[in-house]
Order: sequence, then structure tokens, then C-alpha cells
Amino acid sequence: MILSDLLNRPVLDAEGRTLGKVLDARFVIDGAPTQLLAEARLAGLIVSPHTGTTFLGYERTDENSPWLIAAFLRWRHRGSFYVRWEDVEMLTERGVVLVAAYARRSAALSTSIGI
Amino acid sequence: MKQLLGVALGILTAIGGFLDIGDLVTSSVVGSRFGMTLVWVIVLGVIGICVFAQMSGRVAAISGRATFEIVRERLGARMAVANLGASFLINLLTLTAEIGGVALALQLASSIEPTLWVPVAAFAVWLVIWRVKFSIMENVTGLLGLCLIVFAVAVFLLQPDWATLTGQAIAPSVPATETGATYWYYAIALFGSAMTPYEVFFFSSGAVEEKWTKKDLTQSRINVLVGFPLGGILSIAIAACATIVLLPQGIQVTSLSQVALPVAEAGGKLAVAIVIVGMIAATFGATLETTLSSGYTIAQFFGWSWGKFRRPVKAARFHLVMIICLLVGIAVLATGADPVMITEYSVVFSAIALPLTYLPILLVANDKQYMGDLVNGRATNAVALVFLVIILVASLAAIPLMIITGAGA
Amino acid sequence: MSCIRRTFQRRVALSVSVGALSVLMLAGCATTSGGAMGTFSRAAVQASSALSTAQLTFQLYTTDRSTNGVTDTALKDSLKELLDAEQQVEDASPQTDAEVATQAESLKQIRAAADDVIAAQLAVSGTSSDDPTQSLSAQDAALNDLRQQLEPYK
Amino acid sequence: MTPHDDSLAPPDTYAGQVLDAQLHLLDRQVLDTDGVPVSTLDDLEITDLPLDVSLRGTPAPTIANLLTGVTLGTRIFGGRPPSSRLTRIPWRHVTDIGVVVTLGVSGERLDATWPERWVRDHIVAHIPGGRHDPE
Repeated sequence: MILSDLLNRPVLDAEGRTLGKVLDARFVIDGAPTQLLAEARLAGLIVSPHTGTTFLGYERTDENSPWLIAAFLRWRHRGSFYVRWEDVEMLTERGVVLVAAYARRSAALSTSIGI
Repeated sequence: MKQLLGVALGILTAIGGFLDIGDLVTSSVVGSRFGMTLVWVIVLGVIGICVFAQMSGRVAAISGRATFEIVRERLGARMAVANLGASFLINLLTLTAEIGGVALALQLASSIEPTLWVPVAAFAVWLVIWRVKFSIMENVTGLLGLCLIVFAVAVFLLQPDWATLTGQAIAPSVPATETGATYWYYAIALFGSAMTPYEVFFFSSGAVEEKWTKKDLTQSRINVLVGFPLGGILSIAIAACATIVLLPQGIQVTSLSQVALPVAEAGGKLAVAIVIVGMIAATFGATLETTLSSGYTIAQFFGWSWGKFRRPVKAARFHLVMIICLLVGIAVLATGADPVMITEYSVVFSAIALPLTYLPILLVANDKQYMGDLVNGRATNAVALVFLVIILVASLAAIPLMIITGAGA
Repeated sequence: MSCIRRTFQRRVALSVSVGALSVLMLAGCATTSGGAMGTFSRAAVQASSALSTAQLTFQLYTTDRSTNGVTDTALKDSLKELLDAEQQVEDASPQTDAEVATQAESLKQIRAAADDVIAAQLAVSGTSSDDPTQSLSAQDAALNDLRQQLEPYK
Repeated sequence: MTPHDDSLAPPDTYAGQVLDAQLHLLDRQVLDTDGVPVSTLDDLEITDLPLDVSLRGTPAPTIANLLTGVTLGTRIFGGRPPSSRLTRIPWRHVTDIGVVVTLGVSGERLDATWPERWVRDHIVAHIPGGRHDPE
């Protein structure tokens, strides 16, 4: 399966209401160790109610300069949240369906920004 | 002593490398029609290119990523491909204008038709790119480009009425013979000629080519902050020469030969010989830079191996793209298209395309993952944001003005 | 759903390129505004600029301040501008009698200017000995008057 | 001030390196073990997920391959390339992900560098001086 199929797809709750779109997919390199690097496991999805196109990740980091752009982008991605893989019920043609009691988590990246 | 020589060399090549056919033509066209009333735009453009080149040089040195790698990484494939399309086509337009510029300059030296010089110039450019080391290529064209200092000397030799000159420059107003729209159209053209995107592609890729590191930043900062303004002064001198000699006689510049006439009036045969050498070097150097930039943009977008520090066989597609671009340039000029007209369009389209590369560079210069703790300071960001607004305004206003004025008629 | 958005994107890309093409065409047609008189006025400006260039070039040549390369090229360029101006005037389609008269006058002046430039070229190449300086400056004055006269129609 | 309003639970933290695909992986430059560029990372291939079937309890998908080449076109202009024509770089070749994605193998053997090698062998190598370092 190609990741682009997942990105930008609508996200629905158990009742079929659209919550937003998949903004990004968060992977964590902590799976079974392979030859060089451990497996990269899909930890969860970042959902944005307004737009599917991410723009430079301002919504997830404490990047706030230059302020004019940061403010605009943060406004554009207001209300985005993170759901764990365990909260995904199933994939359908219409989009990603979450379990009834899915937990909405902050999408903020912890200090180790992907370096 | 060697260090001092390095600094001096850096500054001199920055001055010599600053001017190209766009500056030569646009500055003298503006001087011959608007006098010194548009000189403030050159100053603005020089400050802008200093900020922009500085940032992209620092980003390249710290993160090792050149412009178009950043454009793609930051904007994502879809927006980057639109950006690539526009930037590449405009760079190709500038490349064609520069090859035409070399041919026109060689015509001034030899009276031989420029259409005959075009293939020769393009072949010479390819040969230099194919075999000559990056730093040698830069230093030789940069130093020879210094001959254009003769424009500044010419201004003094012409003993102008300094009061009116500076008066026009400081209190700019639209001359009676021109409309407001053409005034602002040429303001954008001049701004585009000072802040050409290819200079930034070349500057940041050059930083990667020469494997700059943090300690090279001071050298690059000196080169930019001393070299570019002096290059800008030469642009002003070109405009002044046209103002002093051509404007009073109602001569509107439409060819490169007219650009050389004030120098002939001021310093006679010797000055003319020097200015021709300068023109050939400046346009030849600019052709090298635009050709390399065409290779850089495509290779960096698709992630191919690129760079002059590598043998051609180690960067095959990079060199193939450049060969194709040179052939396209020859083909366009072979149709008899007037290089001066191409130049006038290329500088305006450069102004239109500027935000496409300025914005990503500004963003990455603030991104801790790329820059560590060397992100933009508060002052740099403030100035950079002011120029972001200026650049966006110029870019948006360019097309309507082009329509109203019929490309500056 | 996502492919609908992509066709929208393709439509945007298409419209942008069509937009760019129309800009270039529009830029072209703006130079033909103002009818026949507008064309004559623009041609007069172009012609007088070209002739002044030739006059300056020849003066620099006679005072031995310019090189052969620059002199030949500058004269060749100004002749090209003059012939281009002549072409524009010929192609204009005058409606009123005044426009017909202006067209004839403009053609006469521009052609005279072109002859003067050719005379200068012959003098520079040494094939003719007479000195065109007088006729160059006389013709320059005539073209400047024509330009002033047509200024309001620009 | 990190941007999360009160209604959201605190962000998860993880032991391993965290990678948001759009932010840290996609469109990044891929270098081989000698630092020679291989290609730009156009897309990722993850373990297949069945449609319309409950995924409760199934292990999280992992990144199987880095994709480059033809997927760039489809990612921009839509449509899906046939899986046979995908140019894949297995995840196990990846040694580090930072500003660039670094592989532990030489680019020569990867089929992602086939076009570069074709242009080199058929065109550039035949032009005199192509093999020399610029001097």
C-alpha cells in the first residue's frame, strides 16, 4: 500500500461524521531491529479538520519565527489532533474510520524533532 | 597575507560577478528614459539580494542543502513542481538573454553579426563548464568583469552637473515624457535585474560546491556585504552615464551598442576597449551561472547527483540538462529574436518568480532542524519579512503593468 | 474524493499557462493602441532616437573616440530601428485625411533619416568621401519637430 | 508555547526516533553510503492494509520500501502506478534519517540509479574529457 493513498484521505468517526483529513502519518523507529535500523512502525495519524495539505509542520512544533508566517499557518491548522493507530477501526473507500471511543491527542512533536 | 588575498579575491569576484546583461541593459534603458529617478530601486534591489544571498549561503553552508532541494523539501512535491516549472523556464529565458548578451558584446569587439557568435559563445560556455574548476571559472570571469568599473570612471570624466543628478536620485518623480505605469513597470524590471533568482540558485549551490562550513560564513558575509553593494554602484554608474549622455539627446536604449556610447564620449577608444572586455566577461560569467543554475534546479529537484566538483560522468544527467539548455538557447537566438528584448522580458519574469524561491529559503533559515542554533536572528527576520512583502507586491504588480504598458513601450 | 481535488489542480495548472500566454498577447496589443496616430507617434519617437544615436556615433567616430566595432554596430542598429519604424508607419491603416498626410510626412522624414545613416556608414567605411554631419543634424531637428507634433497622440 | 489547546490529551512520547512522513521523510534527498545522491524520496510503501475489514488488534503497518521515480508523477498528477513499475529501495538499506536519508549501500547496485547510469554510459562517457576531474 502506498502512503499517499493514506495521506489526505477523510477521517470519519464511528457514526460516519467527517472529522477532517489525514494531514500526516507519524512513524516511530522502535520496531524489530533489522540489519541497520529498526522497523519504522506507524504510531498514529495527524488529522486536520480544515486542510489536508500540511505546510511546513508549524502546527506541530514550537517554531514561531518568522511570526507572520507561523501565525498564518497555525491559524490554518487550528484544531488539528493526533490519533493512535490503535484507535483506527478500519479503512474504507470513503476514508479512515476511527473506533467509537477514539482519543484525541495533541499533535505536538516532543523535543526530539525527528533528528 | 594569503587570507587577505582570499578576502580581496572574494570581494572582487562578487563585484565583477554582480553585473549581467540584465543590469547592463535595464540600467541604461532606465537611465536613458527616466534619468536618475529610478536609482532608489537599484539600492533597494541590492539590499534585497544581500539579505537573500546571505540567507541562502548560510543555509547551504550549515545544512548542506542547496536551494531547490530546500524548495522541494519544504513545499512538498506538488507545489515544488509548479515552482520548478516557473523558475526553470525563467532561468532558461535569462540563459538565452545572457548568451545573446555575449554575442552582442563580441559584435561590439568585432563587427561580426551576433547570430554567428551565438554558437561559438555557447560552445565556449559548455567547454568551461565541462572542464574548468568552479573557483577558477568564478575568479577569472569575476576579475575580468571588474573592467565595468570604467562606467564609474566615465561618470566622473563626463563632468556632469552633480546637483541635478543627485537631485533626481533623491527626489524621484515621473518624467513628463513617461506615464506612471511605465515608471513602475521599469521599477519592477530594475528590481528584477538586481535580485535575479539564478544568482541565488548559483550562490547557494556554489556554497555546496566549494564545501563551505561555518567558518566560511564570515568570508561569504564580507563578499556579499562589500561586493554586491559595489556591484550595485556600477549599475547606478551605468544609469548615470545614460542619463548624462543619452537622455538629453532623446536616445532611448534599444541595443547594447548604445550602452557603450557614453563610455566612448567620456574616455575614447581605450575606455571603449575596456568596457567591451568587461561586457564580454560579465555576460560570459552570467551565462555560466545561468547554465549551471538550470542544471542545479532540475538535479536538486529530482535528487540526481549534481555539482561541478564531480567528474561529468559522476553527474551525467546534471551535465545532460545543461547541454540541452544551451542548445535551446542557441535555437531561440537562431530565430533572430532580439537578445535585448529577451533580456527585458527575463528581468520582469525574474521579479515575478522571486517569491517562489525566496519564501522557502526564508522558512528554512528559521528551521532548527536545518540550521541548529544558527537560525535567523530577530533583525534578519524583520528585514527579510519587509522584503517578502516588497517581493510579493512587485511580483503581483508585474503582470498587470506589463499589459498596461505593453512591456514598457 | 482525492482525485476530484487533483483534477481541480490540473485545471488550475492549465488556466495558469493559458493566463501566461494571454499576458504576452495583451502586452503586444497594448503597443497598437491609439490607432494610426498612436503608431505614428511611437514610430517618430523610435526614429528620432535612432537618428540621434547615429548622429552621436558618427560624431564620436570623426573625433576618433570610438572603436570601429562600436561605430559599425551602433550605425547598423540605428538603421535597423529606422527601418522597423518605417515598417510600422507603412503598416498603419490611416482613416482620415489628416492621418494620411501624417503617414506621408512620417515616411518622408524616416526614409530621409535612413538615407543619412547609410551615408554615415559609407563615410565610415571610406567608400564615400562626403561628410553627412550637416544632413544628420538637420534631419535630427526635423524628426524632433515631428515627434513634438505627434506627442499628444502617444 | 506549543500549540495544543486544553481539550487534547498530552502528546505521546516514544523511545525511538519520531518521523512524521510529510515533515521528515517525503521529498528528502537520499544519499548512498559514499554520499552520492541516489534520488529524492518520492513516496513510501507500507505493509498492505485490507479495506473494509476491522483492523482492531492488527499490528501497526511498517515502512517496507522507499519509493522513487514514477511515483512522483502520480503523486503530483494523481492516478496510481502499477505496482510492478515501482522503483523500490528496501527500508533495510537505510542507516540514518536526518536532513537527508542515508543508505548503507552503494548507489551503483540500486535500480533507482538506473537512469543515471544509462545516461552516463550512453551519452556522457562518449564526450571527450567526460571522465576527467575538472582542473
